[in-house]
Amino acid sequence: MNRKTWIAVMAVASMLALGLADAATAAERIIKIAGFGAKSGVVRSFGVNAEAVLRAATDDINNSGGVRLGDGSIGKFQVDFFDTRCNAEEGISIVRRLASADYLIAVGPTCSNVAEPVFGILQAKVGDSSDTGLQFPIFTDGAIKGGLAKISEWSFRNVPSEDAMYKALFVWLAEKHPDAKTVFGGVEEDFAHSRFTWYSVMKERSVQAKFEVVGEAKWLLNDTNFTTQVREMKKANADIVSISSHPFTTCGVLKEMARQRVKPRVALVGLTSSSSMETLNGCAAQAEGIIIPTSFAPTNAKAQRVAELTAKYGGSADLHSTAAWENVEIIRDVIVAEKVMAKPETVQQDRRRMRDGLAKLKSTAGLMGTIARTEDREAVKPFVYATAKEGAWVVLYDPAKASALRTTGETPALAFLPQR
Amino acid sequence: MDFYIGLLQIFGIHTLLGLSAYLLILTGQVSMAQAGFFAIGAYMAGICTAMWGWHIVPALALGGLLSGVLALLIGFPALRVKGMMLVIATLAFSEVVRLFFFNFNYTVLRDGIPIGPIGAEGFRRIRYFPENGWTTIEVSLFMGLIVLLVGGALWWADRSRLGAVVRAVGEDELAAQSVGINLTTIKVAAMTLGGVIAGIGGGLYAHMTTHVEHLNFGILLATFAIAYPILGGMGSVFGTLAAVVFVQGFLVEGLRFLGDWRNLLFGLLIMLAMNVRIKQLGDVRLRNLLRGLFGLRRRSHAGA
Amino acid sequence: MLALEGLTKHFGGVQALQDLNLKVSKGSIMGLIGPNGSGKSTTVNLICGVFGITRGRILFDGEDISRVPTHLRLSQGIARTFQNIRLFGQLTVWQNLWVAQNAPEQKHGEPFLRRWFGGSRRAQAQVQGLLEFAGLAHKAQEQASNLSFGEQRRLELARALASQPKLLLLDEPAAGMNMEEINDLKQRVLALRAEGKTILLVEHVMELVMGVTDQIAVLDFGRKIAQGSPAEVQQNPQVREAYLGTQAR
Amino acid sequence: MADFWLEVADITQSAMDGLLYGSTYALIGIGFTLIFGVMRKVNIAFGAASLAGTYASLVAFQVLHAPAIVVFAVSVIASGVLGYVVYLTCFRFIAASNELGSLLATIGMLLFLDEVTVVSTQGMPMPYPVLFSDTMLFFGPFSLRSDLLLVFVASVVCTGILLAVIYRTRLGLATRVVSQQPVAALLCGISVPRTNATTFVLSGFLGGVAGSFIASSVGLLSPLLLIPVTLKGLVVTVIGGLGSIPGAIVAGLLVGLLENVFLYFRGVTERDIYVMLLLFIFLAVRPRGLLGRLHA
Repeated sequence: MNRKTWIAVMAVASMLALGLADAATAAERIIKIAGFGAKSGVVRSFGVNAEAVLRAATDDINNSGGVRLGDGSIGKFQVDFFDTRCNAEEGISIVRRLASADYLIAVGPTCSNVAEPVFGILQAKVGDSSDTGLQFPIFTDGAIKGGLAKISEWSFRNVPSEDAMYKALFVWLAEKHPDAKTVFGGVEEDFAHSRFTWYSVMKERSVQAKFEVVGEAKWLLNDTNFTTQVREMKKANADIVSISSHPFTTCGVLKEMARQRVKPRVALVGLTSSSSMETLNGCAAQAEGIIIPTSFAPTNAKAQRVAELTAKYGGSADLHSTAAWENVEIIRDVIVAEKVMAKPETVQQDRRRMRDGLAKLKSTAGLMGTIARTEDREAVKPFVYATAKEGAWVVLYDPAKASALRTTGETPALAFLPQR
Repeated sequence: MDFYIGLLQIFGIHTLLGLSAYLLILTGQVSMAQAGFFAIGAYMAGICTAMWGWHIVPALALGGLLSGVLALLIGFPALRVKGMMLVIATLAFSEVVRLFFFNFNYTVLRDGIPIGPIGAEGFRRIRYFPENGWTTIEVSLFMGLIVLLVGGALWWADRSRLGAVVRAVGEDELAAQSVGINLTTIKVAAMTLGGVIAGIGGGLYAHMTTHVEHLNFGILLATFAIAYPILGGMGSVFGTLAAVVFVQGFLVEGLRFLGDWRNLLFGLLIMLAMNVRIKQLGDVRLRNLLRGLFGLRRRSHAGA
Repeated sequence: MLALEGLTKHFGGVQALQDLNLKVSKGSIMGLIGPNGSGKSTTVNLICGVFGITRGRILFDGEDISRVPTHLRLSQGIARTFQNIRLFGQLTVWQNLWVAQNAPEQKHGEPFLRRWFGGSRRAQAQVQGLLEFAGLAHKAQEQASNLSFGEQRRLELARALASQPKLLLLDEPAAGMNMEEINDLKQRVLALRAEGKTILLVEHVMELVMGVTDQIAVLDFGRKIAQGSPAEVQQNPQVREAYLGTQAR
Repeated sequence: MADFWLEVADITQSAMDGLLYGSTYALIGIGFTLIFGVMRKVNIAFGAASLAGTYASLVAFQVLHAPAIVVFAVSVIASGVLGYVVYLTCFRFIAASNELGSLLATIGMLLFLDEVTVVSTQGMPMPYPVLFSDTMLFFGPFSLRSDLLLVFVASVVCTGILLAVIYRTRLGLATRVVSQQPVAALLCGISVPRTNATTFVLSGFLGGVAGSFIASSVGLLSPLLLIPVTLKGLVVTVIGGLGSIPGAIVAGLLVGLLENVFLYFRGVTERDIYVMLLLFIFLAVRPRGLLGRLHA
């Protein structure tokens, strides 16, 4: 071993030692974050995806140096994920458990029917000492039913505003197809989210865009026979068919439409939640051409990286799951801004700081661009219109970019969510 | 700590649900109607406190009463059938109730916010407990008191002549009739009382979760209601209580550390429990234990 | 005491009982015999109201009870035992007797709460008496299903007596008993008659029937083919052919 | 007047659609009723085992790209095996008198099988081979789904085979003996457990047929199918009369028809209320079902 290599070895060794010493002295602290969502039953994929994104995001931050805490030391995220089974009582138990332990904040849940009671047991108004609700911040990534964060000042959501999305979509459709006059709606009637989205969002927004709603067909979450509904749809012969239902019945209806040769003349619009793997898995052929606004598409380098990392963690990146990535980044920023300490004795104080910090935000960075935050703790996220094309979701149009991509086949659309 | 105390609330509510089914199974009726009664109690009590501003106690009472009246009304036609037919008939009833609330809209404005059941979107802000400054411990104690009252009353009645009559009906209807027991009275009374208990449980449920929607009261809930007493053996109310703790405490919360395996084990362990005949899960053993603890001896017979 | 008038029962196409007329006078023991499937048990079940009757009337103490529900017939003073013992196996011996105290005076003689939740001194004394009658006093707290076969028979008889009936329907009480037990049963039945009970005894075991009954009616294929004193019935050629004859073959 | 006839045509079409769709209910109902007929017990896990068997056949479809007929056959065999598993786990070692025990065990099994399919597919809807690529048959103004016609034919054929097995073979004789006189059967040297197991396998085969036909007529396999399949199966069994195979077919078609008629007149939100109310009233008025026998 000559002198040069010896020096090199020494240098590397001392650097390593220094590094170790540094890590030891900086008293790295753990920031405990909890994820919760459904990992069983028909909605299992939501929880699996959310957990994958959550772990990918926190590992990514931890690997790039962690978070600087209020006293200058470095904090590393630790994520624990809890399965709610999409059950209200389990959701409540989990949040009580998190609040009694030293978790800083929770990200979740995936199911709106868990979000409702979980937000309900939080303190409604901050600082209201007569209200014995839990004082624990929850930052939702998945549950999308309209207006949930209103329930408590401790509840925040980073889910797309369906209202803004469908408003823009129907206006865009009206501009694009001036000859299109009529809309026919299909709604999964017994599910809170899909029902809300048709009656309070799609229907109203299509009327505002000067369409005439010529009829609506209704079905239930686990219906399998749609002959009668689709016949109504056929009779109405509308230019646009707008379906507000989840993948299983969406596929069932689309298949029945194919059987009865029903094809809307101008466009077929779907529910945000259907822009996922499940629809492609179930009925790629029949879903061909369906247009769905979505708040996630790997249209830029970062979004692509998130999609890849998520796949590595065993999940699929879609509009529901990728919100968790943004949530983690927002949480990191708030920790820094609010000087959160992440010490065992400051838990309650830290939670309050997190809440106040989140409440203060007027906008945040998101994977698809800047996300505006509203007074009632909701988000208005940028979005694109996606369409199903040959077994994959492709971006049809990006309203944020003035240079609109063409609607027809020649679009250089980015394929995402490749069919497994 | 809060978590464990909160878990007691879940135990309490499910115990009431299980006891309402226990009572019916004692008379030999397996009823899936408990989910329906539970739903009626939940919505009614929620309407009372959140919309009409009532105190929790009369709200629960009205919820229980309404469920009881309905149980009485469906008791007569339902009792024409037995066994599997009764299971399906009562399941049909539960579904009708669920679908009724699915179509049920009734809201009032409170602080400018519409509040009340809105069909499929459910009924939120049933926040009587937090709004009135009840802490988790107080809520748990309140629920515990109700469970103690109901469970205690059932336990006591179980050991009286009434209990023997009820069990006689459950064991052999023909023989019971032949010794002059009026089957209809006993069964309808059990159905009614079961309805009241499930209704009270439902009212507590609504106030614990703060939000109810029709999907909460489906077949799965009805199944759980009958699963507790069956799993606990039919020896006494303690069996049902033990089964609730086993399911909600062990299978649901206790096995959480197993991740995905928890869900797989859930059904599997219930099936296994039936096979290895822990027929009286805690029942005989627990009863003996409690006897030992409190120095109670086997009662020779009433009064003697 | 009991009168059956033209009692008829059809099960679908099968005529289980055809136009049966029978009178059982107060304080007597009427035997009802016949080959298997001749309609004996059907008769008992019709009197108890387990089945609805197709035609005819049942008079009890001169009142038509044909439409009275089963559990109320008991209040009228009828009680029964079953061919294949039907005790409440999960209940104790004591409880088996306790639940059967449903005669009108027992029902209305006590306040509601005491009746259902307590147990009056009188009721308890009665149960105790029955236990002694059945020779089961030492087993009062035993589960009924743990009793021996003979004990179960005795308990069932005691249970039937718990509601202080005037008419007792015994459906093959000696089935499966040995001679000793049959003799014991004979004594009990005679003792009951001495107390003034009326008894309708359905039985295969001739030693018992011939030994205790005042009158015997013979059924064959749902029809009454003979009635008379034990001696008369024994001599009746029709009976010999239909019943004893088949048995002898 | 023209409107009136259009309306009539519409109702007729709806009713026909429902009737035809009811044949899937009938198929699943036959399986439930068969087990009840022999063991006098209800196997709540029947629908779940059938669907799980059908899920197993996805392997043949997705991995081996086998033709539909092979996929269906795999489904039938897998469901038969699962039928046996359910028998072993929920009936074999639980005392015959402990009816509630078996009931609860089958519920546990249902939850377990459901969760297994969920975990293995992440709960996603899976495509299933479609028969005749969704051909419709047209009769004047009316149209019929040919695949559902096939389901109907299948349910009739299955019934035929079943009745032949029950009334023409030794196995069937044993089955009937066991269902009517288990103790006597034992004395005659018929193995009750073996006969019961055979019944479960047989009903499992039937479940496999039902599962694959249902999945194929929906075009998808999803855990969401479990509740409709189980619920409709039970309802149909009860309306048809517990243990009556022809009753299950009639009841299946009837329920399908009524569903669509109620849907047509009262909308989807009230549809099931009327179906359930009707069921409740029907049970109260005629507890033995359409074609059921009265048994003590």
